[in-house]
Amino acid sequence: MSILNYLVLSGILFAIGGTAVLVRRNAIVAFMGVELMLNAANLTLVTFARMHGDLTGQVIAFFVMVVAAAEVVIGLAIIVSIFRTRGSASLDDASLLKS
Amino acid sequence: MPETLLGQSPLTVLILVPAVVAALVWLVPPLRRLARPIGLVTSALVLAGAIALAVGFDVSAANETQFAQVADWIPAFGASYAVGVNGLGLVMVLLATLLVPVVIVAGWNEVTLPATVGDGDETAERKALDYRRAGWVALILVLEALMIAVFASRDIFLFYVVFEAMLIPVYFLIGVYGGANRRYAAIKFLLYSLAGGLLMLAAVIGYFFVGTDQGPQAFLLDQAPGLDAAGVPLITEMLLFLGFFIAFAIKAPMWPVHTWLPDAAQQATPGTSTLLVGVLDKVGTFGMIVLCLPLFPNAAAAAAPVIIVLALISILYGGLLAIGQNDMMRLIAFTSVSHFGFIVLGIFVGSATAVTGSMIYMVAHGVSTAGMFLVAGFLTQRGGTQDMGAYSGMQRITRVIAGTFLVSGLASLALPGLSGFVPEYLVLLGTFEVAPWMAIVAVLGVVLAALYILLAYQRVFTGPPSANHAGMPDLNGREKAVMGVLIAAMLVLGFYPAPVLDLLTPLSETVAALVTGGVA
Amino acid sequence: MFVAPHIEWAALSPVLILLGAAVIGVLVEAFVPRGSRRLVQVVVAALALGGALVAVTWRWTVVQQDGPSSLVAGALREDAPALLFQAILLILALLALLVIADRARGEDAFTPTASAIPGSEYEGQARRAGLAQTEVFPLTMFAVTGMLVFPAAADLLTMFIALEVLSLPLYLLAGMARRRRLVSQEASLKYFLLGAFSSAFFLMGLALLYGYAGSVHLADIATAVPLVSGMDGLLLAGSALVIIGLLFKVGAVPFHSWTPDVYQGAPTPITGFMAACTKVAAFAALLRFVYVVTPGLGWDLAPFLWIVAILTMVVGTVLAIVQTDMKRTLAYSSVAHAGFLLLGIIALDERGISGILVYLLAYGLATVGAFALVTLVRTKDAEGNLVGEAGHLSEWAGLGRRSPVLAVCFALFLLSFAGIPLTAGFTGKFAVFGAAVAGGDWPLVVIAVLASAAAAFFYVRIIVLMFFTEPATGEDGSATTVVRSEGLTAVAVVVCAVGTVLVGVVPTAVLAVAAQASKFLL
Amino acid sequence: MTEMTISSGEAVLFWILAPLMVMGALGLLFARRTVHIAVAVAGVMVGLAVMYIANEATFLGVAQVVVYTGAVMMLFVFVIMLIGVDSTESLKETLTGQRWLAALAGVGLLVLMGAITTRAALPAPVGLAEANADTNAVGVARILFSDFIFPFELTGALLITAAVGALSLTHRVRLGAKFGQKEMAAAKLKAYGAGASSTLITNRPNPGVYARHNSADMPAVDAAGEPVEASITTVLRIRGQESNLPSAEELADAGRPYGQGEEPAAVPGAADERKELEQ
Repeated sequence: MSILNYLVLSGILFAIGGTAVLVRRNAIVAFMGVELMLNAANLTLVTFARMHGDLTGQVIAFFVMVVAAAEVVIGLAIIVSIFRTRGSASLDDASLLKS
Repeated sequence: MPETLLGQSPLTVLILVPAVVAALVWLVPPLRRLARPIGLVTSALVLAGAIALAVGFDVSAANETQFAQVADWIPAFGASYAVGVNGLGLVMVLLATLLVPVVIVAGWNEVTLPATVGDGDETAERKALDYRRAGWVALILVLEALMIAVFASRDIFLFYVVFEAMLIPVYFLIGVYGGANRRYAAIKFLLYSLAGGLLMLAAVIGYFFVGTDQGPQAFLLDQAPGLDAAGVPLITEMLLFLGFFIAFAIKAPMWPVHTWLPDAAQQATPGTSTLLVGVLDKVGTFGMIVLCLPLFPNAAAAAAPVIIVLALISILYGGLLAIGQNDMMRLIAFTSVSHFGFIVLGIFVGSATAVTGSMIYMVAHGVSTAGMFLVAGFLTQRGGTQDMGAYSGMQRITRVIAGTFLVSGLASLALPGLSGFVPEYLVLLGTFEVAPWMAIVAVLGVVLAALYILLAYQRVFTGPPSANHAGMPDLNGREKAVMGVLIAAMLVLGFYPAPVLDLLTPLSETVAALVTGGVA
Repeated sequence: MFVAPHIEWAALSPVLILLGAAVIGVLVEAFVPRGSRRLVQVVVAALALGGALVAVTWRWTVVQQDGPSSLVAGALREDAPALLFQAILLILALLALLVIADRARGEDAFTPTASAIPGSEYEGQARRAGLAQTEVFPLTMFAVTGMLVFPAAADLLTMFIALEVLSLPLYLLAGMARRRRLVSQEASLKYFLLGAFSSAFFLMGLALLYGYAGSVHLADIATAVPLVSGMDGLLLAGSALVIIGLLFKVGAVPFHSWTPDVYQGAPTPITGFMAACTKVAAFAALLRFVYVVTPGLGWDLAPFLWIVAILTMVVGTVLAIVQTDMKRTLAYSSVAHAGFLLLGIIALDERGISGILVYLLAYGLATVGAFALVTLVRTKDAEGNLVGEAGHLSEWAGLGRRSPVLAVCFALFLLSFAGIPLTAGFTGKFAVFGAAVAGGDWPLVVIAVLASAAAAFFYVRIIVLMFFTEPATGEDGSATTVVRSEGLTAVAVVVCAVGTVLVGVVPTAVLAVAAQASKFLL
Repeated sequence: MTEMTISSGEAVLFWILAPLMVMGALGLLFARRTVHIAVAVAGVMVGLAVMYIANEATFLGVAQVVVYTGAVMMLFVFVIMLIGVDSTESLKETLTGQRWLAALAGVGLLVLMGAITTRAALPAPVGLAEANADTNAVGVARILFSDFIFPFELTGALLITAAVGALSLTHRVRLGAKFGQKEMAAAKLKAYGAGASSTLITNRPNPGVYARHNSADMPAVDAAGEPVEASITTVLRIRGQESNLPSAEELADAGRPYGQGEEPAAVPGAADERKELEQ
C-alpha cells in the first residue's frame, strides 16, 4: 500500500465525474458530476499534502469546499428557475438554442 | 510651387486637400447641394498643384526622390510616414490628378436616384439626390487623395496601408453607384483584392523580420536594402516576392487572376471604370517597379521567365476575349488585360528600353482607356444598353461620339502619332533585343488589338443606322470638353513624348539592371 | 509562531475600490428606495470603475519607479503587464457599463425581475410596475473585481478563486435578458455547467502541479522545474489541465461549445461585457501562466498549443461564415480572435506580450462597440410594437440607408475585426503576427492570414447587407427599426469608434506603453 | 523529517472503501433515478471524508461531512425533491454518436489520469506528524490566515455573489394588494353570488381514501361511482401521476395490492394539459 493508491482512486473518480458531465442529459446529474470532479481534486490535494508534509494542500482543499458551496447555490438556483419555467431539468429540452 | 507649407511636403498638402474636402462635402448638409462644383474646383486645384509640382521638379535628378518628407509614424513596426516622388511617381500623380476632374465633369449627371426612392415628395427626393451625389463626389475625392498617396509613398508599410485603403472607396463606388449586378461585381472585386492584400501583408511582416534593419525606419523605401544584400536564402526571398507580386498581379489584372475586372468594369459607372482601370490598376505595375524589383532582385530575376510567359498569355488572352465580347465595357476591360500584359512584359523582360516603354505605357493606357470608357459611357447612357448588338450605323447619327471613339481606339491600338504608339514600340523593341521570339508573340497582340478595336467600331458605328436610335443627341459641350482634354493628351503623348521620356529614362536603367542581375 | 501577513493596502487599492463598490451596491439594494436605486447603482459603479482606473494609473507610475513587487504574502504580483491588463479591463468595463445602464425607449436590457416565470401574469405585473433588476450592477462589479485580480494572481489558488469570482456573476447575468427569457435562462445554465466543468479541470491541474512542486506559487513551480525529477508527467499534465481550464474561458476550440449559445442568449450588453473583458482577463492569466511556468518545460506543450491555435482559427472562421444570427456570428468571430491571440502566447517572447495587449485593446473596443449597436437595432411588428433585437442577419439589410451613422460605426468595428489597415484591429494583428514570425512560428502566421482572409468574407457580407441591400419587410409586416439610446450607449459607441480609429492610425503611444509593459518578471 | 509509514489498517480501510466509492460514483453514469444518484454521490462524499482523516486531515474530514454531505448534497436532494423525485431523463440522443464520443473522452481521461499518477516516481511521503503538532486545525488555520489571507478574503465576494444570485433568481417582491385567506374567501363568495356555477365556496373534495389506497393520487368517487377530477391536486394531474380507480376485477382480486409492479396509466388529456402549461 502506498499513497499512490489514493491518487489512482482520485483519477478514477475524476474521470467518472467528467464522463458524467459529458454523457448525462439531466442538468442536476451533470452538475453532480462536476462536484465529483472537484472532490477528486481535493483527494489529490490531501494526498499530496501528506506526501510533502505540508498543510498547504489541505488548505487549498478547504478553499475548494467553500468555492463549491457558492457554486452549488448559484447552480441550483439557475436549475430551479429553469425548472419553474419548463417543468424539466433536462438539457435536451433546453434546445431552443440551435445554430 | 512653394517647397513647404507648414513644414510639410507639397505632396502631403495634395493628399490632405481632397480628403478634407471630401469629409466636408459628405458631413456638412448645406454643402451637399454644391457637391459637384466643389468637387470639380477642388480637383482642378489639385491638378494645378500637381502641375506646379512638375514644373518645380528637377528633371536632371529624375532618379531621385524629390519633395520628400519623412516622419515617424509607428516606430514599433518600423513604419514611417514618408512621401516623395521620383520621375515615375510624378508622372503617375499627374495622370491621377488629370483624370479626376475629367471624370467628375464626365459624370456630372451620371448619379441618379434609384427607382425605389421618390414617392412624389419633391423636397425629399431632392434631398436624397443631393445626398447621393455628395457621397459620389466625396468617394471620388477620397480616392484621389489615396491615389496621390500611394504613388507618393516612400515607405513600404505606408504603401501597403494606402493600397488596402483604396479598396474601400472603389468598393462603394461600384457597389452603390453601379449597374444592376453591382453587388456581385463589388464583392468579387473586394474579395480578390483582399486576398491579394493579405498575402502582401504577410510578405510585409516577413520582410520586416527577415531584413537586416528592424529599427524604427525599417520600411523606408529609400533606405530599404534589397534582400539579396541581407544574405537571405533565395527561397525565403521568393516567398516574400510572391506575396507582393500576387497582390500586384491581381491589381494590374494579369491572367489568370484578372476575372474580377470585366465584371467590375461592366457594372461600374464609366467614371469609376476610368479611375479603376486608368489609374488604380497601375498601382499594380507601379508596385512591381518600385517594390518587387528593388526589394527582391534575386527572386525577381529568377521568376522573370515565368512572369513573362504569363504576360504573353495575358496579351493574347485579353485580345482574343475582347474580340468575343458583346458588352462594350467588358470589351474595354479585356483590352486592358491585354495592355497590362504588355506593361508587365516590358518590366520583366530586362531591357532598359522596354522598361521605359512600360512606364510610358502606364500613362498612355490611362489616357486612352479613359477616353474609351467615357465615350462608351456617353453612348450607352443615350442608348440605354451596353450591348453592342443593339447599335448600328451610329456614325451617321452621332458623329462626334463616333469620331472620339475612333481616336481613343486608335490610340489604344498604337497608331503612330497617338499616345499608344511610342510605348508599344519601345516595349516591343526592348523585348526584341533580349528575346526575339517573345517579341513575335507580342506582335500578335498588336494585330489582335487592331482587330478588336476596328471590329467593335464596325459593329457599332458603321452599317445602316439603327432606327431605334434615330435622333439620338450627340455630345454636348460638357462632354466635348471632356473628350477634348483626353484627345489632346493622347496627341501630346504621341507627338511630343520627350518630356515624359526624360522623366522616366533614368529610372529604367536601374530597373532593367535589377532583372538582368547586372550591377546598376 | 504565527506571523501576521503584511498587507499592502495602497497597492491593493484598485481591487478594494471595486470590491467596496460591489458591497455598497448590495447594500443599496437593501436600503435605497426602489425609485432611485438604479441611478445610485449606476453612479456608484461608474465612480468605482473610474476611481480604480485612477488608482491603476497611480500604481503604474509607482511600479515604473520602484519596480514590480509581490503583494499579500505572494498572492498577487504587481508588475507592469498586470497593471496594463487591469487598465484595459477597466476602460472596457466602463464602456460596457454605459451600455448596461442605458435604457433605450425607457427599457433596459434586463428582465424586470429574474424570479418571475417567463410569460406569467406576475412578470407582466412586474413590467407594468416598472421593476428593474438592479442587482445587475453589484454583480457586474463583482465580476470586474475577479477580472482585476486575475491578471495579477501570482499563485494558482488566487487565480482559481478569481476565476470563480469573475465567473459566478456572469452565469447569473447571462440569464437575465428582458426578452427571449427561455433562451436566456438556457444560456445561463449552459454557461454555468461548462464553466464549472472547466474550473474542475483547472483545479485538477492545480492539484497535480502542487503535487509536483509542493507549492502553488507560479514562481516556486518555475524554480522547481529544473530541480524535481521523476514527476514530469505531473508537471506536464498539470500545466495542460490548467491551460485547458483557461482555454475554456477564452473560448478556444475544442473548448468553445458554450460560446455561441451564451453569446446569443445573454442580454446583449452583458454579451459585450463578457466577450471583451473575460477574454482580456483570461488571456492575461494564460499569458502569465505560460510565460512564467512553461518555458522550463522545454516546449513539450508547444504541439498542444499549436493544434489548439490552428483549430481555433479555422473552426471559428468557418462556423462564423455559416451563421445567420448576428450575435452567433460575432460569437464565432470571437472564437477566431482567440485563435489569433494564441499566436502571441505561443510566440513566448516580449513582442508576444505587447502584441497581445494591443490586440486585446483593439478587440475589446470593437466588441463593446459592436454589441452596443446590436442593442439598438430592433424588430417591430406590423402594429409598430417593438418586439426585440433584430437577431437574424437579414433583418440588418438596408440599415445603411436608414441610419447611416450607426451603420458606418458598425462597419468600422467589423473592419477592425477583419484587420483592415487604419483600424485598431490591424495594429493588433500586425503586432501579434509579427511576434509569431519573430518567434519562428511562420506556418501559424500563414494559416492566420488565410483565416483572416476568409473571415473578411463574412464581415464584408454584413457590410454589403447593410449598405447595398434593400431593407426587408417580413411577411407579417414586421420591420427593423433603430431605437434612440438614452445617450449612454451612444457615448460608448463613439468612444469605441474613436478609439478604434486612433489605435489604427496613430498607435505609437499605445505600442510604446505596451512595449514598456512587456517584461514579465517573476 | 522522518519518513512516514502507512499502516496495514489504513490499507484495509482503503481497499474496503475504494471499491464502494467507485461503485457509488458509477451510479452517476448508470443509475436512472436522480435521487438514487444523489444518495450514491453523498455516499462517495462520506467515503472521502474517511479517507481525509486517514490522510491526517482531520479538520477537512469533518468539514467534508458537514459541508459536502451535510449541506451540499442535501441541497441537491432538496432541489431534486422540489423538481420531482421520480423525474427520469430521456435516453434519446440529440446528436447521434455524441454519447459514444463522450464516453470515449471519458475513457481517454481515465487513461490519462492513470498514466500520470502511476508513472510518476513519487518521492517517499513525509507525513504530517510534524505539521500537525499543534493539532491539524491549528496548522490549517496558520496557513489559511497567513499565506492565503488574500484568497480567503476574496471568497467573501464569492459568498455574497451566491447570496445575491440566489435571491434575485428566486425572491419575488409582492406586487399589488395582499391576497390572503380572508380576501380569497370574499372573492369566492362574490363570484358565487355573481352566478358562476363552477365556483366552489367550500374546499375542493379530498382525494379518495380507501382501505388499500390512502394516497393523494387516488381520486374521490362521487355518488355515481365516477372519479371526481377536482379531488386531486393540480400538480399531480399535470404530471400525469394520478392513479386510476381500481377496476371491479382488481377490487375482486383482493390478494394483490394495487400499484405494485406496474406504472399507473396516465390519464388521457393530462399530457395535453402539460404541454399547454409549458408554452
